[in-house]
Amino acid sequence: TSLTVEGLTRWLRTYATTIADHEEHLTELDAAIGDADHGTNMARGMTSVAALLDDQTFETLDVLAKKVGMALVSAVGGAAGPLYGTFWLRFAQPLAGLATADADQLSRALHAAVDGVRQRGKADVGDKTMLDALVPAVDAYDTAITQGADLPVALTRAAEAADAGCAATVPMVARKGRASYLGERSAGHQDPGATSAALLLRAAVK
Amino acid sequence: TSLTVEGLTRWLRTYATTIADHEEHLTELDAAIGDADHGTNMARGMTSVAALLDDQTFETLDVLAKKVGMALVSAVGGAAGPLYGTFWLRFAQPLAGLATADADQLSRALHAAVDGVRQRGKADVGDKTMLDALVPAVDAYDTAITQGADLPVALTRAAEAADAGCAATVPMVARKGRASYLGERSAGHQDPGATSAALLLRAAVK
Amino acid sequence: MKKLINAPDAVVADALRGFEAAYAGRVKVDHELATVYRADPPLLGTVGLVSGGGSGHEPLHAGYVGHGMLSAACCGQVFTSPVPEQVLTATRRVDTGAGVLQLVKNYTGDVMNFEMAAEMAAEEEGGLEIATVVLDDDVAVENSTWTAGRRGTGATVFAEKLAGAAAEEGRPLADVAAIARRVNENARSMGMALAPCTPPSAGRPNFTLAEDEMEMGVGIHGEPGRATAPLAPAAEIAEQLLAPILADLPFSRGDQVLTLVNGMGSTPLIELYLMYGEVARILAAHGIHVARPLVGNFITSLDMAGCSVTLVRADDELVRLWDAPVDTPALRWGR
Amino acid sequence: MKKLINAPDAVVADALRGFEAAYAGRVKVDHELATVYRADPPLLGTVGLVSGGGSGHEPLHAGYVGHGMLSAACCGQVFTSPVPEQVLTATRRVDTGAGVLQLVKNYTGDVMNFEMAAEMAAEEEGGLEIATVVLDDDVAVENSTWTAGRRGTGATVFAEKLAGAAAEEGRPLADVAAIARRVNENARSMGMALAPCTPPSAGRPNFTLAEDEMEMGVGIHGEPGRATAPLAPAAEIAEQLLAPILADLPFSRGDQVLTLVNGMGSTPLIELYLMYGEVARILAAHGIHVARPLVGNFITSLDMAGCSVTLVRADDELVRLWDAPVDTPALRWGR
Ligand SMILES: Nc1ncnc2c1ncn2[C@@H]1O[C@H](COP(=O)(O)OP(=O)(O)O)[C@@H](O)[C@H]1O
Ligand SMILES: Nc1ncnc2c1ncn2[C@@H]1O[C@H](COP(=O)(O)OP(=O)(O)O)[C@@H](O)[C@H]1O
Ligand SMILES: [Mg+2]
Ligand SMILES: [Mg+2]
Ligand SMILES: [Mg+2]
Ligand SMILES: [Mg+2]
Repeated sequence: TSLTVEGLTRWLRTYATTIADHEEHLTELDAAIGDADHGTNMARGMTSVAALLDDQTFETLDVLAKKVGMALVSAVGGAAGPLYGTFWLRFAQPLAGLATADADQLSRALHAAVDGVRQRGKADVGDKTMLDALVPAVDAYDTAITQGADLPVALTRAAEAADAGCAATVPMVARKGRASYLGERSAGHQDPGATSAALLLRAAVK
Repeated sequence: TSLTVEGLTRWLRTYATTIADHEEHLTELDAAIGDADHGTNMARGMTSVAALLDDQTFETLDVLAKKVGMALVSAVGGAAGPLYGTFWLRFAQPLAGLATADADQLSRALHAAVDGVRQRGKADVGDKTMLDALVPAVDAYDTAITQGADLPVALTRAAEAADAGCAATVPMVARKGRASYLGERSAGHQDPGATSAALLLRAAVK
Repeated sequence: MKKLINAPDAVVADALRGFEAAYAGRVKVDHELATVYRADPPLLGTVGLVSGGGSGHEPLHAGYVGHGMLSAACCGQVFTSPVPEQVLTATRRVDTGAGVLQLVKNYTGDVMNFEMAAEMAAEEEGGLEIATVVLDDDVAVENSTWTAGRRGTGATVFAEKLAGAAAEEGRPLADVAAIARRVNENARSMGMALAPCTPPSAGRPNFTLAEDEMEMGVGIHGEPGRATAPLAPAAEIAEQLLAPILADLPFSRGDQVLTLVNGMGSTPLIELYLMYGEVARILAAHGIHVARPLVGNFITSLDMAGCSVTLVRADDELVRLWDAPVDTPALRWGR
Repeated sequence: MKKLINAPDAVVADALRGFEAAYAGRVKVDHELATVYRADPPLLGTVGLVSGGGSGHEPLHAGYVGHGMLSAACCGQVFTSPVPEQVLTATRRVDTGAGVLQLVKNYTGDVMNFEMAAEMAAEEEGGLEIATVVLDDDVAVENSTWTAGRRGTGATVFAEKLAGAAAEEGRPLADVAAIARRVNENARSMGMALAPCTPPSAGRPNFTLAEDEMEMGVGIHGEPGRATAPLAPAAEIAEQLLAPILADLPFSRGDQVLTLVNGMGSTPLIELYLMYGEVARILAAHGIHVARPLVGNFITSLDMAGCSVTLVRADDELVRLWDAPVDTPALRWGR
């Protein structure tokens, strides 16, 4: 089992649908501790990605991922644009020229992607950001692979860990992003970016 | 029975108290078909008149009435200021040099006052203004005097007529003042200026 | 009621203190008579321009005191016209021998108080020369000799600017008054509200609107308008505001206009930009040429949300007077 | 939600169309990239000034494009920073060989998008020279290297004006950037809200406040502030805004400052005048001299009600740059 161009396309299409379904919810989460645009931002971005998938066909994973990253960078803006854009731009790098990726190759891509987010945003686990979903997800993926799980199972573990990481943002006091302006008042709310990140992993196993 | 300087002073003090009590009510009436300031305007004016009565003593009716008119002109503003100001300035004219006024002299003063309001505002009965209270009041006063009533009784008739005239403004469509901007929508509301005018007559018999 | 104020009856006095501090060196404030004057002494032989009215319409009128516009602005209480004493004193002070033009918005209170001031001035020995122009541009109100007539709204800003420019040029009183009259005759306005305002002394809004309603044909005193209408997109609102304006003068293909899209006080600028886009589109479709646009909060109604549109059919002279230098707190260019 | 708009997702595009029409001849709009440019071609050898950010803060930034201020403003969606492509294109277009200063408000999204644009520009052959100054003047947010740091608010207006004046003088990039940096280092701001704003895409306010409450320490994105406090008189609110500002820099007796009392979007001007009076009183009591006051809506948060105060400690050079001619839709003097 491996990730094909078709598989990645399906993942992205599923995510676009998921985001459309959750647009209001994400905006509501952002209203509580941010500026009420995360849903709109992500919807605008994934609409642009879906248009890309409709318009073009791709031979390799890296070309597809790079285009997705570029589409997000140019369509989203805000914090989510550069972060999710960087995610896919970096995801592409270890997959240069590949039409399919096995579990290890996908691990490298995910690591590159998440490291990219970390560098771009200068944040880390515990800051109440999307990294609180992404980092545990990649760790859980790696653990599952090391334990011999196949790709779908590893991705399922990743999605579960992302969900848990997302839930763990609730009590956190934000140190990065807009929510940090609220100080202690940011506690008690789930981070919108962690939520959209958890949905991204969920979309991979749908 | 006649109107003395002391009697006019008492009338004005009573009216000042009445206006203070009705400030909110007058503003509410003005909110419905005007700009929500008639109560404040009248209260500001009568506070200034009350201060005048505290500060000075007066020998004759005309000097007192003239000062009252001037105080209202300089303190009230809006439509009510020039109108009530003119009322007292003109009220003074037939009473020149008099320390007391008998029923006929008071009739002349009231006529002069109401004619002054009519001229200043270029309005007449039926336009949904204070004239709808003032004009019937003066007419009722005259009728009572002609029928041999004494001054207190004539003033009571005037106050009753003013109340009726004020109530009659409710169905009217305003042709003058701010309420006229509402056209047909001004119907169904009692005119604030007719209300303060009816209170003025009521204060005379309290 | 939520406002940045200390007490309802101190609003005007407190605001004038802040206004004086904010524009020190450019205006002077007579606090006793709540009147704002230009800081520079009036130029001998130029016509003085006095306006005024109730407060709550900021920047009108105090924000238009300065070079090329008003000589003095008499501030009344919120939504209450100033008293004759204010107007009389201001008129005397700005007269340099060339006479004084009084610009009055057509509200019964304003008209009567300015009238009394003019009567008092006329009674004085060697009485100064006064001309009065009453502005009544609001097409939401039907005009007739039987009523108080139309309200003065957006035309006021143009009359103050253009008459001010003419006065600054040293033109005689009759000319300056004629300019103001020409502005008024060629100006038409219409306003609407998304939400009412709250006068400080009343403490609550004068009327209520449902979430899906707007008020058409409102004035600038928080009064209800001519009709409550269903809330509509901006493009549609622009049509509803322009239709009665265009029909009334009437404005015709080939006309050149000064155009104001004015915020009522609590309308964000982004919405006014957007509304101007819709207005410009409709005017272009009618072949009407906007010579000079003005977009922003210029004659407001406290915290009312909504906008008004004013068109002034302008010949080249009026456009030239519009372009003349002006240096006031609220309008400033050319110096 | 009641707004003068056509559709929530068309607000920015529609407003830019209106903006272009309202300021035709003075600005040009690239509608595809939602970017506003000066209409006059950049003067060879002068530093270009590019700013931008989410929309909803009008007149910031587009209203500050023009002589003596910005060369270009990149408009994002409401409350959403622009994307790198917008910034990159604007940066390229305004460069005359003297380099480009990017002025960025300190929000994670703005910083990252401008950063990516600068990286892309650097990768180009014969890459142009770019300097970036990030503005972070909001004392409501505690500063630390562990957090996103302070928000950029009122200082932005001053940085754009003063760096713009320096650029107009033909000074080199390093100098122009140094001016902006000096402004930021000497600027402190604090904001408060009486009522929240409603982002068009959300359709409802981000937080709620009771009739007797206000929100202290708010930013300009409709986010809740640092604390909800009991509603207070203006004099008291001014104290609450100034205390943390004065203590932070700190400002001291004898300091000369530029002062902004800024409306959040739906605050009537009369309240801002009044607030300025309170601010001036407190500063006078502290022996701080207001060299230049600015009162009005200059950096807003859609239809939020409330105000913010910004102080910039200014040496004579900064005051001189403030006085330099400026000709933009929102700030204009000296020409
Ligand atoms: N420095 C950062 N590193 C990682 N993620 C971040 C950072 N700053 C913000 N985020 C994420 O971005 C989300 C907000 O995205 P969005 O609302 O689209 O942008 P903005 O905050 O500019 O309005 C936050 O919920 C958070 O998860
Ligand atoms: N032309 C007029 N003639 C007589 N009374 C008038 C006229 N216009 C207005 N009024 C009276 O004045 C009242 C309003 O007074 P007030 O609210 O104090 O002034 P304003 O209308 O200027 O706000 C109206 O209710 C009406 O009775
Ligand atoms: Mg957001
Ligand atoms: Mg009234
Ligand atoms: Mg009034
Ligand atoms: Mg945002």
